Amino acid sequence: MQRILNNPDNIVDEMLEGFAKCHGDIVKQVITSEENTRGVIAAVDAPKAGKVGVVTGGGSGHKPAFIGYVGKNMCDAAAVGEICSSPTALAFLEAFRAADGGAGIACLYGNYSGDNMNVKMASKMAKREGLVVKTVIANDDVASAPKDQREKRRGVAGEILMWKCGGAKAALGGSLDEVIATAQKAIDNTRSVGIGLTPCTLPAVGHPNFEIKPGTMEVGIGHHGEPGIEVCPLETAAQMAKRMVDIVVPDYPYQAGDEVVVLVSGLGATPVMELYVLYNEIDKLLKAQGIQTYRSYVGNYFTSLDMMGATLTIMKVDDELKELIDMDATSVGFRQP
Amino acid sequence: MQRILNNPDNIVDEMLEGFAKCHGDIVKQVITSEENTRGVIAAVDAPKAGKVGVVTGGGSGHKPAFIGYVGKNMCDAAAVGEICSSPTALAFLEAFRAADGGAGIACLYGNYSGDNMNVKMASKMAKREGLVVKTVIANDDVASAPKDQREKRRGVAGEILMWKCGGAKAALGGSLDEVIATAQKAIDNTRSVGIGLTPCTLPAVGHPNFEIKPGTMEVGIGHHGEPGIEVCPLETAAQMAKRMVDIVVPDYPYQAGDEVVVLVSGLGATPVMELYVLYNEIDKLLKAQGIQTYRSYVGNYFTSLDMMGATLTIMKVDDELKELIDMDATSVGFRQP
Amino acid sequence: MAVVKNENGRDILLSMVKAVQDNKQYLGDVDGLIGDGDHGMNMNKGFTLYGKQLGDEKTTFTNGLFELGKVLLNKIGGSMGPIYGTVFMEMADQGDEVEEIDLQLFINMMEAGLEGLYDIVDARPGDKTLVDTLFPALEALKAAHTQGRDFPDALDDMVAAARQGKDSTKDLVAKYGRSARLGERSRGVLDAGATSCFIILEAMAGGMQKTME
Amino acid sequence: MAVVKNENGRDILLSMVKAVQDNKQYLGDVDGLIGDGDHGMNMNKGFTLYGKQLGDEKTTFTNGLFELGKVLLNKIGGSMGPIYGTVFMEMADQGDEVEEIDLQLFINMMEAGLEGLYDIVDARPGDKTLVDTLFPALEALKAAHTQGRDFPDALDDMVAAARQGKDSTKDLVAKYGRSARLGERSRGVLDAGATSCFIILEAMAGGMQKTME
Ligand SMILES: Nc1ncnc2c1ncn2[C@@H]1O[C@H](COP(=O)(O)OP(=O)(O)O)[C@@H](O)[C@H]1O
Ligand SMILES: Nc1ncnc2c1ncn2[C@@H]1O[C@H](COP(=O)(O)OP(=O)(O)O)[C@@H](O)[C@H]1O
Ligand SMILES: [Mg+2]
Ligand SMILES: [Mg+2]
Ligand SMILES: [Mg+2]
Ligand SMILES: [Mg+2]
Repeated sequence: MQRILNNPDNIVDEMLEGFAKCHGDIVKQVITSEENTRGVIAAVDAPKAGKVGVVTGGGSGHKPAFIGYVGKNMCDAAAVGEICSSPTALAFLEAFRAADGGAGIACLYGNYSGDNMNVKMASKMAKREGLVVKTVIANDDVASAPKDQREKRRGVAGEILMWKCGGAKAALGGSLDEVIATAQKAIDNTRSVGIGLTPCTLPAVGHPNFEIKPGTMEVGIGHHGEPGIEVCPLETAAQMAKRMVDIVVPDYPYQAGDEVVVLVSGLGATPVMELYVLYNEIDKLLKAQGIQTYRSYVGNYFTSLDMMGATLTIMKVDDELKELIDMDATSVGFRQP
Repeated sequence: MQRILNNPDNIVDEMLEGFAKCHGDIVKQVITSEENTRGVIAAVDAPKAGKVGVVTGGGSGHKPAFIGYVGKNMCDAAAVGEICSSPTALAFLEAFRAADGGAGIACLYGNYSGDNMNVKMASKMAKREGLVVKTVIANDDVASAPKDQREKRRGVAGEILMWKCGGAKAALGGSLDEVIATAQKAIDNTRSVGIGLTPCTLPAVGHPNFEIKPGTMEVGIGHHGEPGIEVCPLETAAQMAKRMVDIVVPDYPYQAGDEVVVLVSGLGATPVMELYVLYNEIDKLLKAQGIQTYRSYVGNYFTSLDMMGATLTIMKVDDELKELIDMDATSVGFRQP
Repeated sequence: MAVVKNENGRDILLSMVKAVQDNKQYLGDVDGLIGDGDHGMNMNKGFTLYGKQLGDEKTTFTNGLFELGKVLLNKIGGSMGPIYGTVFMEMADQGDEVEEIDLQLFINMMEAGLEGLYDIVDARPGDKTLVDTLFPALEALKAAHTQGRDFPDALDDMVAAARQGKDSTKDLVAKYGRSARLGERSRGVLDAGATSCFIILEAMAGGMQKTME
Repeated sequence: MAVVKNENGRDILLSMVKAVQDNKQYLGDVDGLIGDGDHGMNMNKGFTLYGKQLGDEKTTFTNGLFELGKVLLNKIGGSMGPIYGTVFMEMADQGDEVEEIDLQLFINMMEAGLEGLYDIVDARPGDKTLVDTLFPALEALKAAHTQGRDFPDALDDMVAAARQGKDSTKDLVAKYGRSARLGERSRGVLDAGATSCFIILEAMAGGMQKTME
């Protein structure tokens, strides 16, 4: 394993230390209990009195997610888990506290059983402290369950658009219910799919714990290597784009005349130039269907350590979502304009 | 080779098409001759009348370099070469034209023989057209030649700081000579070194064309896999940081009390969380020497396709460089604040 | 009728800690087959942290369970923190401050643990999770009680049922957790959580029996 | 005294194109040993583009050289575009618009090519670059002229010297280009540019000799 590490068991803590040092203009590390010495990452000016606090959290290894989306007009705080493992309930609770400006907390996170349990327990504890927490659970990954079981689907890169819209809504002074409704609309309007080209290796494990045979690709792979819908021979960028569009577009379904935001994210180790090649093909296919791209993002937005591959995320936008997606934002992973 | 491609020979053109489509708010693709159908990437509002045009260029495969540093208060245009190969003289010439606002062109590029020749020929042709071109050649890579042969050293991630400072100076209305002097000062104040952990694979070749044995690392590796100063057993992040600091700091030398900008860039496939672990160690070492970090940047700023590893770049700043480095900027690869 | 003196908790808890530590590699391997291979690491980290926290101190069994649960909940993320954290803390709540734990109280504790678990997970018997170990273990305790068996024998019955339950997961298809995504491909392998749950119950029972000797 | 009719350029240029195409793989392999392996690809791309541009048209030798140089300069980046682009365009400039090229003029052309190259690169004989092929080739032509040899024979001398020059790079240490970084490790292998330069000169000479038959 050719990696940059000290003790693999400390990688998350060391990463956080470096992250907080480097980005002190955007975030701060808030440590409020002896039991969670890692603390949480909060926006430098959080909590903001009177503003709904937007919170997220999840396992590490998805840089810039999750802490990279804390900042101005994005999330106010994020709980940090071990690599590919949900943060503790305590960490979520501390993130709620760090983000609480008295107007309630919108916890916007992804649909993984560990996160569900820990957010549930954190919410219970928060209630005892008088905090009001409501949640939106991202489930944009089309490949992870059939459409009639959408509630089982995982959250993937679509979460970024949910944070962007929810964060902007909160920044504009939206009430807790409004922020929740907007974030829910954002994720309801969003579909994603991923293609994996290589497995990833957890530092503490030292070897890939699943396999993608060279010459094949895994369509519908999850961010932790969860098996996809199909393993097939490696295809050209144009063919991959077609597969992704054919999975994502009919599921919503996005139709001619719809305006959409398109996000193509690398899974970590795929050279960014290839993401643009893929995006170029996706764009052609969407244009051919009369779907109009309102904005697009290409880059390593939601990764899986050193996995190769990419995800496609599409969100349909209406006037409200357009205003929110257009708003400026300053987080480590997402800066606009 | 598990990669996202159509025809490997077209990858640069397809990437550019996707890049230009995605980032139409920041850049445009300017095609002015039949002989260079790829054109150049220019800032969306280039050329700006009365402003010195800042131009760069280089081979592809280093995303976000070079085109990712074109934008507001950064470069005005970039010439685009094949993967790991200098752009043509014509491409540089067209970049000069695209950036020319009548106040001269500052061509800020890296010290590679192909780039040197093509810029030289482009400058000759430009002169015939009445364009005034002056150059600064980045040579921040300490490992590529001894100190008494600094003129032979390659340019690596330090180029980003040169573009940042040169671009800001031009944006502030600096004359051509002022922009050149500032960019020269920026790169003269800058030193870099890289450590490679895995080789990279050129899409058209299909297999790595050099080797880094698992369990070893190459200290001083170049951005195209140019051999470094030493191959040694793989070390911990703390040890790597020490090696890098011990190469970079004494070369300038940076001293107690100096204020510096620190840039840690991944080489492409190293998970970003590991870059923060490395940065954390570097920061400790600099602090221990009394060197003060004025600003720091961590991320995939200057890559080599799917190579694993990282580079460390340090630039000493004075009041002028501080003002310039602080200025806001909007390019695909570098956005501030 | 034999009882567990609550004040003798230390040895019971330490035998649980040791069992998890001893099986770190094994649990990781089991999880590696259809999960992500970190179950041994997760469990070991939590139980070892608790062991360190306990140090040389004495503890009642219920207090120890509560503290162990809190460590898991506060220090171990993922699914295991809330799952085992809830089970242990709910068990502790039932037996809080008592001097002696008899079979009936232990049944109540186990029942509370399972109920607490049902509160946060949707998994039920047959879904290839630790519920497949925990549920039959509780049923066996109840049956032993009805049959009037002594506490140590009831614990033997519990361990046997837990083992059977754990082994039964081999032929099941996972419905929750990471392996659920494998569908039919998850059949033929033990569930990691069911395996660790058996190991913990076996160690707990052994520890309890020892204090009753 | 034999001369090359400038109007017969097409066959000479096509034989140069073909030689590069035929050696694409070989040049790539040579470059792969101490460079980045793309020399065959780079050269093939440029020469093939020129071949396509020429199509079925006739061309004078000097015009063809100029166009070939322009294609290299405008379409091939890296080092090869400016290096061979300069050499060919400078050669063409010397012989511009003439009807016949005799040995003296050809020497002037080659000299101009080398001078142009010296203008943009610092490499000189012994630095393990294409200069090690080009320089002795020119020297051989001059010597043949002094000795009063006929043009076709002088070309034979040139090719022999170019081959020797190319082979001499094997024992040299690279000072410029990518392989320079290898230092002593670059010894023992041919230089890619020196090799392609030999292949091109050989094809050019052969083509010229054919038109003189
Ligand atoms: N939603 C769930 N409901 C019940 N049990 C679960 C659930 N998710 C996971 N488990 C249990 O957790 C075990 C895996 O634990 P572990 O490997 O530590 O966590 P992770 O799955 O997060 O890597 C599974 O074998 C299963 O018994
Ligand atoms: N600075 C230089 N001066 C002279 N010749 C050079 C120089 N750089 C490269 N060359 C020549 O170019 C050849 C390599 O060409 P090629 O592989 O096409 O380009 P690159 O080195 O950019 O990959 C070398 O073998 C050498 O002969
Ligand atoms: Mg896990
Ligand atoms: Mg090359
Ligand atoms: Mg697991
Ligand atoms: Mg080469």
